Amino acid sequence: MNWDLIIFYYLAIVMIFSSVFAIFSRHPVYTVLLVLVMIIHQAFLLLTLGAEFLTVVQIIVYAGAILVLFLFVVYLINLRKETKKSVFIRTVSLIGIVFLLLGGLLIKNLLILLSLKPSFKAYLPFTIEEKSNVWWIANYLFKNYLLQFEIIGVVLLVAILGAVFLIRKVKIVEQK
Amino acid sequence: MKILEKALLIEILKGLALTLRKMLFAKPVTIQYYDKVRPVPAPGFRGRHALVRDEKTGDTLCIACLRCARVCPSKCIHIEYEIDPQTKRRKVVKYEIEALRCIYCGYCEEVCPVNALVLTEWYEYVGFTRDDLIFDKEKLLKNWDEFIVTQKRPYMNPFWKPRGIPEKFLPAKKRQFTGV
Amino acid sequence: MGIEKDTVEIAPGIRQIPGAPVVISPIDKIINWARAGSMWPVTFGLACCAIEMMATGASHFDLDRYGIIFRATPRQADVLIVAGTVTKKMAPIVRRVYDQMPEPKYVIAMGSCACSGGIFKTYSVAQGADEFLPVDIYIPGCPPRPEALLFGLLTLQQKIKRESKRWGFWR
Amino acid sequence: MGDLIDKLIFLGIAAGSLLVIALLHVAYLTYAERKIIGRMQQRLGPNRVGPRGLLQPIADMVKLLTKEDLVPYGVDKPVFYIAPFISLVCAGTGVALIPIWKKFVLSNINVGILFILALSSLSAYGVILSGWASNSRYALLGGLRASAQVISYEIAMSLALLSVVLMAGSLNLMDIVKAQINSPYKIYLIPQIIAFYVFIISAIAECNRVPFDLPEAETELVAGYFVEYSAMRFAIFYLAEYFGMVVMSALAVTCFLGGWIGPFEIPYIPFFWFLIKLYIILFIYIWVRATLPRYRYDQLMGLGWKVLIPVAIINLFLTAVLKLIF
Amino acid sequence: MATYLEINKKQVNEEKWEEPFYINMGPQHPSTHGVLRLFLELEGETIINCTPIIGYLHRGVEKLGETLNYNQAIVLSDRLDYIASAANNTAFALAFEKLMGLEVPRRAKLLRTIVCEMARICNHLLWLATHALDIGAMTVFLYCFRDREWLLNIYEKICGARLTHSYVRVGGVRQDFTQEIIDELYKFTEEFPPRIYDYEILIDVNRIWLKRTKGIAVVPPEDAINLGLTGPCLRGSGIAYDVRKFRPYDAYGEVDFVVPTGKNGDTYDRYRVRMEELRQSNSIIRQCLDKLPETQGEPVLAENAPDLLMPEKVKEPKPQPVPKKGVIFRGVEKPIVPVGEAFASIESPKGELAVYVVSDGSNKPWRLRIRTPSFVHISAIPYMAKNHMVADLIAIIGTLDIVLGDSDR
Amino acid sequence: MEELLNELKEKFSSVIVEIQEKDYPTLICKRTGFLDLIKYLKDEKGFKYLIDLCGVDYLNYKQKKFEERFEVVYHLYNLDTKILIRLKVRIPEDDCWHYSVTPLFMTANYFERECYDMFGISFKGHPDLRRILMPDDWEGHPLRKDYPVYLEEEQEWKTYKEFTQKVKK
Amino acid sequence: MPTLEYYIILSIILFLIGLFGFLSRRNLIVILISIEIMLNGLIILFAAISYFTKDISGYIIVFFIIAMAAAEAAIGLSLVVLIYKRLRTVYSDEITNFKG
Amino acid sequence: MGSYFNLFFFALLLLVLGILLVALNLILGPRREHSEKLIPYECGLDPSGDARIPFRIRFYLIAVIFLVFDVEIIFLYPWAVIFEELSWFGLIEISVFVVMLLIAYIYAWSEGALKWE
Repeated sequence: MNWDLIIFYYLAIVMIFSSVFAIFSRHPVYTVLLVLVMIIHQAFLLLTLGAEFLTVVQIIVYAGAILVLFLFVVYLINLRKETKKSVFIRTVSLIGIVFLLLGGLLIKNLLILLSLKPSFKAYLPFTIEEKSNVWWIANYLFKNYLLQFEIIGVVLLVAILGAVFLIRKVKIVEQK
Repeated sequence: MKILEKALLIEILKGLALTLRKMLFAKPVTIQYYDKVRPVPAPGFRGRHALVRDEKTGDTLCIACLRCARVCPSKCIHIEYEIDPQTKRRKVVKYEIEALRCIYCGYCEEVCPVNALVLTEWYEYVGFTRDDLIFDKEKLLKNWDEFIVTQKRPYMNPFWKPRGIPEKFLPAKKRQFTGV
Repeated sequence: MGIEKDTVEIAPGIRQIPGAPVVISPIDKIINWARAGSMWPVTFGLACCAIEMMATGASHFDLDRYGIIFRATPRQADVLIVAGTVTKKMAPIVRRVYDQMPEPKYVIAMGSCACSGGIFKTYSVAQGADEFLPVDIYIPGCPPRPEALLFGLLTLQQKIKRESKRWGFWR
Repeated sequence: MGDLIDKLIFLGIAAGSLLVIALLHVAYLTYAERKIIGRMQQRLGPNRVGPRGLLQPIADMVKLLTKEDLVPYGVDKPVFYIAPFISLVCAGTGVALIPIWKKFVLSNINVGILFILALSSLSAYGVILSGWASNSRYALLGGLRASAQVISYEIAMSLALLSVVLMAGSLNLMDIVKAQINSPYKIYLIPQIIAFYVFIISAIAECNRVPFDLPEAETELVAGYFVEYSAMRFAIFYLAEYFGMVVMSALAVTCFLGGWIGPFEIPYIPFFWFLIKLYIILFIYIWVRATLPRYRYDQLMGLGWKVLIPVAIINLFLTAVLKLIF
Repeated sequence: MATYLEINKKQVNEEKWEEPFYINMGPQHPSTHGVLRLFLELEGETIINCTPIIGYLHRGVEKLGETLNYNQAIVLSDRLDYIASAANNTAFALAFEKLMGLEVPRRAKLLRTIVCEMARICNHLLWLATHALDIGAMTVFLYCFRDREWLLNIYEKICGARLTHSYVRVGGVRQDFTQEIIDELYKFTEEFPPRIYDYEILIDVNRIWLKRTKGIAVVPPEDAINLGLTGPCLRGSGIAYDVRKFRPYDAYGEVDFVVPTGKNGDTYDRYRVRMEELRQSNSIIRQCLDKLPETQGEPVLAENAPDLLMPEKVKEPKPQPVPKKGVIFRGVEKPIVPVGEAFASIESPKGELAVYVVSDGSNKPWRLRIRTPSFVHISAIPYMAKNHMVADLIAIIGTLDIVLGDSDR
Repeated sequence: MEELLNELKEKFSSVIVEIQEKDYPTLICKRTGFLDLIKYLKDEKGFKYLIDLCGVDYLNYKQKKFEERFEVVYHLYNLDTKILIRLKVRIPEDDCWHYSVTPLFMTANYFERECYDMFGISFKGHPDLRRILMPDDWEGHPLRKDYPVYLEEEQEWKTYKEFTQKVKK
Repeated sequence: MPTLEYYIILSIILFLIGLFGFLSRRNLIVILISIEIMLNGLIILFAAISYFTKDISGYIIVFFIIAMAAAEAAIGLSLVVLIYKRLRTVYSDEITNFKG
Repeated sequence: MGSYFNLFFFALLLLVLGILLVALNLILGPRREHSEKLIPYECGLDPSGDARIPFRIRFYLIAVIFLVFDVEIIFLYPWAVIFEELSWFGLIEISVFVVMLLIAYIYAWSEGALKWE
């Protein structure tokens, strides 16, 4: 048992349990908080994968912005504990079956994937130690993935335009 | 120019300079009360009550005329007296001031014809219960003893003989009074 | 005459002895020193005395010297200075503020009106804050000088320093 | 294994001493604040608890330790409990990332500057959760205001730091300090004066200090998001606030004032210049607090969004262009 | 386009998306200057409706005044507007003097004017202090108190108390000034104007202060009159109504001063008016002090002023120039207070303070009515606070300069 | 001044009962038609500023006998001509109401509420006539002459009594 | 040392949890959160593959995923707020009439 | 990795410190609870209804704009790091990106999203 594995197990178990509880939690605030726990653990998982820049991005964007937004919405519409249960229980049985089928399918695929044991080849010299992780990401982002980068810019533009458009307060023209 | 002034925060910097100047060069005005300095209020400050102890008799000067009890707006002075059968003079039996009800207006010392009652300049007194601050005659005389030792010169309360009020308004004893 | 503060036993195991000399354990000494050194009153002015209370906090008398700073919420305060006339309409609110302070808490009645109703022996004025609050220190005066308030606070410090076992792991 | 334990012990000592030093700074920052503001207002400040009032922070701490801990009705208990800790950890962890000396930084990571930003964005949770959990309207409004304020000013702050990163070409705080040697007076303050201006304003806003202390504006919202907190939980919020001040000031020192590097070496006191610079920035915080009135909430948001962000973006491009030209 | 807008308008009206919510400010609240309670209906942070709830400091002064004699009733006036007690004392005394037909000696008038203006400075300093503290400038608060302390010390020398003076009496004042007090006042009047400049450095031009005060709670002149605003609040709206000029009392007829007015009627203008009044008061004190030597040696209490104990009736000698032998000199019992009513108003620092007293001939007022500026000003809060934000409400309470003791009586 | 009073006397002869010259000119008016008078004064004569509005209780008043127990006193001021006049309206005890002037003067709002609170005179046309200084469930009107200055134990306000008893427990 | 398989299984589990939440819950906000969980599963997958293949592209895809997630959350939550504004509910089964 | 471990160790230390302090407080602090004491604070009055009120949509709008800005700024950081290598090309590249951001910003401004009434 080495430390890496212990850390991995710890992170994985916390992630799984927090996300499961998040899904089943009846209180939206707790859902968001549990997802926060999950996302921070996932950020650390990314750290074990050598992606320190992504860790920080994950925390800043996911934890610091997206989930804050979720929290704001929950507060905004003042959601409470769900009291209505009947629909939930009825659908669980129905969805469970679908879910099991899907999961089985995926796991089967995974087993196939594993049985193939493809040989992963590194086609680029990539070590974290020589240059920082950020440097590498930046290098590729701005050289090889330039178009995609600009597209992301457009997507974000559209996102902000859309959000503002949807939410803006309807201006009542009372002068006339 | 105005934009530049705004961008450079001139007026805010002025304010900051003022506070810095005060910090570096102005002396603190704080009175380090209790352990360093215990300021003496101006003469005539209306503080703790006391009954003047007559040096000759060792008793109060009060003649139980009840003027103070009548003038008191908050009705905090209670006096009981009996008439001495020999001299036909009133004698104070019970003199009680409820200090917690007193509003320190100083009317009582002003109307007192014999300058027996005084609101001293003593302010350091508190009570743990209400009863601590109901002064009877003995306490009031003790207050006077405590107070008078702090005075270096003969004591004269400005309210015994208010300045500027025509003398003829005052009773005879007051007119002749010069202090204790 | 109102609620008396000098009860011997406030709650099981928690005793407060105001006047009598008692043996004070070292830990009590430390805690009492700390409590006396940082009494935080609630910002709660009722009438005239509130002005003098503010004056006491200002540069000339500087309550901060004794570690006294005003807190706006009763949750973080230790001392309630009842500064001014308490009317019958106001009394439940004063009491509520007192109730919402965490233990240990102290009450100072400042000024004649808060102590006994003062001149206002009328239909609408509560005759003293001790009708509904356990008052520790009465400061007479109408209003008291800032020095008198400081003296009262220092007396309260002395009182706190004589306490014992007003804390506990027994809950 | 023994090696590991040795390392752990060493780490424990290092981290522990850093924590103690930081805590002392935080505790005496409150004292210094009271003292300095006192002098600015022509009074003395604490001087009766201990010699010259030096034991004041300790007395406050011990008193808060022995106060009753209240959990009012209607609060959301789990959230109410964890919110102070979130605040404390998010505000305080930044201390470990600051290079105090060329040979002493507890955690020298490649994305240090971003990590501090990440922590400060997480600290919004402490505020917003405590505000919501407290079941008090003042707390809710205070929490919302605080979180909106924190996230707004974070953008201006990251943009200001971005131009520093642009100058230094690294996200590592150590490298940023070293890169400053080539600048005039070995600090970035002169080329990046606009960024510094933006950064200081946003740092004051991030720490919810005057003139941006809207969330806890006493005159409107009683005590803001910690209205209902008492005793130690309140003290933890208080600690977090001052920790935040220390971290932000340390970041300003690192990014703009050249960290530990000074005009000349001082033997045996390696942290001397760092601490001096830190104290100067902290003094500015206190100084501003003593002088300025408070903004109104909409004006505050307007300042953040409509003034600081455009200024920071312009400064960023100015820096980039100038750097390419020279 | 039109249809689109109409549809949206309808939806917004139907949905009431941002529901109003209710919040209490006070009585225990750091910024309500005492025990004012404001019940706010908010939409977001904008105030839709604001209901002041007062009476938390109602002490029954008017009722109590009916049980005390005229001289004792002056004590009550100290506790109304406890920041400027001297002005209140004067208002009471003026009304009672009018009722009794007393003529006050000139020296007493000058002294009264001096203490009234001192009270004005005290009051405005306290107002500035709390107003600034509410807006967040804590240093101004302490500087103001620093200077106020000086005045309070002078008061203490004058009459032996810091806040509740009971200095003005029916028919004059209680005590004459000593030379020491006059010297100190001279010193004060010299040193005070530069100190006003200090406060102005800190706040007057500060952009935050300007943003917080300009355009907040604008009251047009007509509305200001209709609302009954008086004092600096009315003058801020541009109406130069000042009782000191319109119905001069005491020595105000013989001193020179300007009544400052504002233009826009917003919080900033009211602030400027008060700052200007500080300077004017300073100069009034100066002028009165200069006039004091003229009246050196005069009594400060009217000849026929009633005694403190105030008997119901006084003996008045019959005009009998040569008493005949055997006839004992007999006086006529004459009530000390005639039956009737009197109304006197003064310009207290907060506004117009009017006292209306009805007498039944005894030594106690039958009805003592006190019209206080704070009471009226509180009634103006709902008007002024509408459509402002909560933070502005703080500025509005500050600018109105409310004292709850004054308002609730 | 004289002209004004004469004009008023002519114009409102049915409303004005008597004009007295005291420290200020005093018009004693009837209740009916009072609103017209005050409206005229405000709109036509420039008495825009209502300084004061208060009630007086004349129960057991020794000097004069009044039929009506209460009196409402108005002090009006003209800011241009600097004239102050006093209006008085007598109000009987068993028919204890008066017209509200709140629509004319915003400042009258609180004055009338106070008058209602203290004397029990209700004002017709007032938008929100509630108690203002005393709590809502207070009994009696304190400034009436038959109301005691100090409430003894048995007359104590019920809520306060319950409160103190609860606290003492 | 955990190998690639560990990460892949973890990512699939997370994805399935997200999927389950997406299908079973009726609260729109929780549905959106489920999508985030699914995206997180993907992030792990890409990061792990990138790490084990020593190929930077996976990281960059993760970067893009995060950006997309942000855009998605912004739009999605705005829609939720809009729906709540119009229909006063956030429960999917109660949303029957989308015409407002 | 070691640096990160140090960081987490420090964070853990802080957390332990916090928990320790609160635990100590729970041990040392007296407790006398009664119902009046635990009523939520509202200036000394009975709380008027539920405190968790729906609030302004502005807060949400600010959060949305912040989210998008945050993501874009995160994209700018890698650019700043390799700015020297990219030189003018990178500047142009990022200018296009930032211009899009500015369009959004200007749109939001003109729509009044940054206004607080």
